[in-house]
Amino acid sequence: MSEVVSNPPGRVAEIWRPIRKILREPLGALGLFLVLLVIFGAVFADFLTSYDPTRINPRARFQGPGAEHLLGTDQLGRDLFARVLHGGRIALYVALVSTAVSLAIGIVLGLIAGYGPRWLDNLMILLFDAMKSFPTVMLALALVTLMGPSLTAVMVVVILVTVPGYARIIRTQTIALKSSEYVTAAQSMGASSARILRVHILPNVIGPLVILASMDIPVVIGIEAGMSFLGLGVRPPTPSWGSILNDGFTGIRDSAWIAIAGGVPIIITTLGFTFLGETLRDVFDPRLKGR
Amino acid sequence: MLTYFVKRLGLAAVIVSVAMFLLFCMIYLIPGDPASVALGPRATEEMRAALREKMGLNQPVILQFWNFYVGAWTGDLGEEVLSGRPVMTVVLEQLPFTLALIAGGITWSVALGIPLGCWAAVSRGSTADRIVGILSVAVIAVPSFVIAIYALLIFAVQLRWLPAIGAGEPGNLGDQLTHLILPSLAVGLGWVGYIARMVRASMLEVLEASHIRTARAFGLPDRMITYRYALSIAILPTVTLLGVGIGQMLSSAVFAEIVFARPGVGKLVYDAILTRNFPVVTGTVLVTTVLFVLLNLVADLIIGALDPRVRSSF
Amino acid sequence: MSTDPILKVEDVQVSFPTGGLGRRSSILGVAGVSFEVHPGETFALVGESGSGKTTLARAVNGLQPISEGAITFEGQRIDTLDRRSMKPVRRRMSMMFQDPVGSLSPRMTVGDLVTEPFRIHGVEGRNLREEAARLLTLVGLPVDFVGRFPHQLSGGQARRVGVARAIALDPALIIADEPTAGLDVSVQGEVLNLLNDLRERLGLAMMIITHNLHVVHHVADRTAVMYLGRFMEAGNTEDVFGAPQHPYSAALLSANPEPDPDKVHDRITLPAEVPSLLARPRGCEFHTRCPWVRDNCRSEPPVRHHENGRTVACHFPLEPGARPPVAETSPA
Amino acid sequence: MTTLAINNLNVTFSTEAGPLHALKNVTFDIPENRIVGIVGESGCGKSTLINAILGLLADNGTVDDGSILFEGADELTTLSASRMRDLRGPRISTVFQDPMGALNPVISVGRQMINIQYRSDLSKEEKTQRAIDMLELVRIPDARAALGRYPHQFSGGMKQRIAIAMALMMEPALLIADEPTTALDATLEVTTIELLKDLQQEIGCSVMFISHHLGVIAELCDDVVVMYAGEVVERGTTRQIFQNPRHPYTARLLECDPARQSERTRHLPTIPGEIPDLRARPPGCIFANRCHRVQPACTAPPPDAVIVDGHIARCFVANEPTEVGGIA
Repeated sequence: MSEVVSNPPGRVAEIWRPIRKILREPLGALGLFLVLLVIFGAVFADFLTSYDPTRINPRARFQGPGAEHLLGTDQLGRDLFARVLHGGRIALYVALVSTAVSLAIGIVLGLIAGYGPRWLDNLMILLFDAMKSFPTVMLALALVTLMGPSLTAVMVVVILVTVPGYARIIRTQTIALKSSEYVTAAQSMGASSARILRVHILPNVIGPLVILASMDIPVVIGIEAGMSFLGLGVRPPTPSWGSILNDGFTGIRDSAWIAIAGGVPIIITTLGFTFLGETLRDVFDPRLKGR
Repeated sequence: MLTYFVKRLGLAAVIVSVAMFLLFCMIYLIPGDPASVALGPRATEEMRAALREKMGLNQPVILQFWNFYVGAWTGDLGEEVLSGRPVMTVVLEQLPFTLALIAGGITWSVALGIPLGCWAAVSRGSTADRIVGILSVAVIAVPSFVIAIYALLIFAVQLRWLPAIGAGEPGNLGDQLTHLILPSLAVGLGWVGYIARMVRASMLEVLEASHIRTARAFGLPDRMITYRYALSIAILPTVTLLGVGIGQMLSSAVFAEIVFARPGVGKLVYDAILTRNFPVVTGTVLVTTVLFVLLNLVADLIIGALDPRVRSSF
Repeated sequence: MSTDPILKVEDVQVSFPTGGLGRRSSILGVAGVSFEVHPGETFALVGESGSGKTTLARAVNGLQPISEGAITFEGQRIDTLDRRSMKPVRRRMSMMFQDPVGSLSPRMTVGDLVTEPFRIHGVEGRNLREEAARLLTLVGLPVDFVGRFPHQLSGGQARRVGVARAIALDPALIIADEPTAGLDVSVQGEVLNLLNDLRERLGLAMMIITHNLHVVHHVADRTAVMYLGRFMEAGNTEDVFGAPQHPYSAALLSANPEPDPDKVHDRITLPAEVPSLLARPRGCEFHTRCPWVRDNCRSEPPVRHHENGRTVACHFPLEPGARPPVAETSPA
Repeated sequence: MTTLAINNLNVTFSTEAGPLHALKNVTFDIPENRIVGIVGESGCGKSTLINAILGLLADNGTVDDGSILFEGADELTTLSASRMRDLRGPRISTVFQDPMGALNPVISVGRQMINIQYRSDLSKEEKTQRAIDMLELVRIPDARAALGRYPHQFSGGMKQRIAIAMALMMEPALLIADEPTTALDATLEVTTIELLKDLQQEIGCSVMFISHHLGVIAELCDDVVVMYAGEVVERGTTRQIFQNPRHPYTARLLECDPARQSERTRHLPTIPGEIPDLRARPPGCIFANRCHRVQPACTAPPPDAVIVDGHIARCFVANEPTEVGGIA
């Protein structure tokens, strides 16, 4: 929040220092590597394999992993390696977009609840608590039944499920800061509410939340994969890790490789993001430990 | 303590009411009409109109909500679309199976999580601490249904140690418990990690507190300090966390029931979706929500019983 | 007292709501207080924790609404102003808060912190960089501190930044809440000297809130002693310190350990603890702890005696050097 | 006999930015049945000193050199953990600064007081009676009922008195009191000090009383140790220190206390400058950069100059006449 008077020194160094700190932790380095691997696979999916993830090949059904099909094929003869790479796109897309939207909504609602009048705060807290009292998957199932299975439905579910949590964290911290001496000092100088929120509160509450949200990315990936596993996420031909896992689950006694092809990427991605998120938190905000 | 209980109960009732209102709003606002959903694309316009009439969808919104609200509180969640059985009866038939599953999950998470967390906190910085830390993070990260499928694949399909499907023979407790092991592990494993981490973190925080320093300065034995002075405080956030965890375990239970083909509310709701049995879906959501709120209330009451500060602040 | 007061506080009360649903009631944090502050003067509010001194300061600064009474600043009634019309008043009256580091926004640089008043009040035509340098020089900090963050400052340095910010817009009155709290003895003097220099050079009036009687003795022209939200005694600092007339001021002054091993402590010990505001004693607030208590102290609130600019709220004001009656009856 | 003899104690913490020399060549005694005050401002090493005595130094702190001899028998710097634990409580007990946090919030006061007596062979009733006696001694009203209550049900002053009762219950040889009155109001502070003094005489223990409040030290203590930046710069009897300070830091510190200025003054004395970074201690006198009497010789380590027997100042000019009081 340097406004006019001073300029932060050395922009490049500012970017490199945190990365070096993460790499110094073995778990952080592993997490970063796994995350980059998944991103790389998703971005360059078309260059890494020549197979079309949705093309059905009846002559190549149920082939185990091998030279021709790196991870084998499924019950329709589709190449699993291609499906896994393209499934990564869906997972990352859902995770990043819905987390970003949730964060934005959560921050705004949290600031309003925390800094606004008491009755509004009470009302919003009641709504957040009620929202959080639905078991996630139950709510998701009910909504998808109504909206029909789609990627949008999954994202709506994710946003509905995560916003109350973010808003509550921002609210709690805003309330704590509202009575802090430096906010009182700003009020005493005549600062407007907008200025207090923008200059004195937001910069001090946003950091921890972004770290917590980054740790929620694996949860979101899990929700998407879970919904797709139940056949309530992406529509059939589109590859998703969850639907691959479902294909594998159906034939788990005979063709376990399909279940492995669907599940291992989920494990790699969730572990990668979690290790990275944990390290980020330890490095930048050790106070959050244990949340 | 009684006023505390009454206040918490009142708050729980308000939260359930608001949750009902939210659920109703979602049903009402989201494009898609429960009658069309129930009947599927091939239904004629007359059939839809008839069902709408029967489900009361032609009444004013406020009245619809009021009927829904009063019905829910009196245990009337409507009827199944096809069989006409009361939804409440259907849900209550399945609920014990899910409750058993969650109880199993809680048992796993508490029985493993609390000792692991304590051990890690007491031996902070050691290899054991680091391993517990990494394992906790790992089991938290991996979604429960992936754990369920791989547990099935490894222990039931490959090693054939444990049964793969069903809830066991009715009346045979041993068989039912064997059938419970894998699904409840799938539900509870992530929570072993959560609990272990929470216990470790709050133990470390409490061990830093000045009253622990005072206890050390009085030369009290380490065991007394760790288990009576520190754990009795460090356990409090864990109880709250477990209350929240029950909601997530309810979610995981849906997957566990489908993967292990067990009866239960998760399986019920999944089947209801496939057969477009919408009243069962909303009914199950409501019942599980009430259950979750009630179990959270229990967690709060336990906290009240354990912490004199909470008790006297009400 | 020939000049017009810059600040006039008349019978101010501050009440806080208590109790939950059903049994709504309120307690008085400040229970009817009047005083004046004149230009160029330092006025001190002294009291122990829970005496309401900080609440009173916040009420004067418009951070805490008052339930009764009137606050007039530079001839203008300010307790009735809304936030928007209060804003120009805030240029003329600035407040410093207790925690030297905690009252500075943690992610702002010293430069941004000291020039924040200019940005809040949209002061045009000033080069903020130059202003920051000017203010830092004025409070005796090196100009290259502009790039530092609050957590990189010592308590004394942070306090100087707070002072710089308080004088940025040339106010007429500075309210300082515990200006020496959290500072080492060797640094306390620096801050007090700085405030005093600025008061003389800029012709400010100052209101200091503190529990430290020694500090008050040296810096304040007039002093008010607060207990349970009321003034027990107010007057010229030297009069109050020289011959306290209220039993509470006398006890408070005698309770002040002095760094002299040979000093004979002729102490007035107060029985019991400060009563809760929820159960404000009837009659004189101080009667539950007063060594001189008599019957009508328990039932009738005392009248305020005014004499030579001195106010005492006591039925039986003390003569100079008075000793508690218990001491007289006990065997010597 | 000497209750506690600290000789040439050195403690270092390893930090990210290099080793931090928190205590340097600390030497002083706590004689039997005396109250010794430790005075110093923030960063002077008071807390490190307490932790070193109690064997509670943080993991990154080590005693490099020196000894802490307790009752002429136990060398605390090398004592086994179990022997140390046996000493803490019955022989050396402590009252900490924060009355709010010193007691366990979820265990009743009575339970905590009985737990402390876990080594004793007394019956449960006798232990309870002992707890009640102690609470009455520190003037807690209705002591028996107080045993069943929890810390949050007491006021700050009462909590601190309960902490004192707990500390003295086992009749220790040494009581360490770490700023026990700092968080209390002035009227409570003096009653607590008077209580502490009475109890010390009754029980007959030695007290190490840490405070930054010169007035409290002057009133309560027999001897005074002045610390600055991890060093003992001056020690002696309370009269010697307050009436004839020989180290420039002591002299300036006393001047700075507004209570010492009986004449009303608008301009208070101060000590300009900051405490040096303890990770890069100057080779010479630690106070040289703020000292008004600094000399070229001060770049070398100053000696512990003896003024009279028992009055010692770590300074080159300690035995020269000063402008304040002294020989002139």
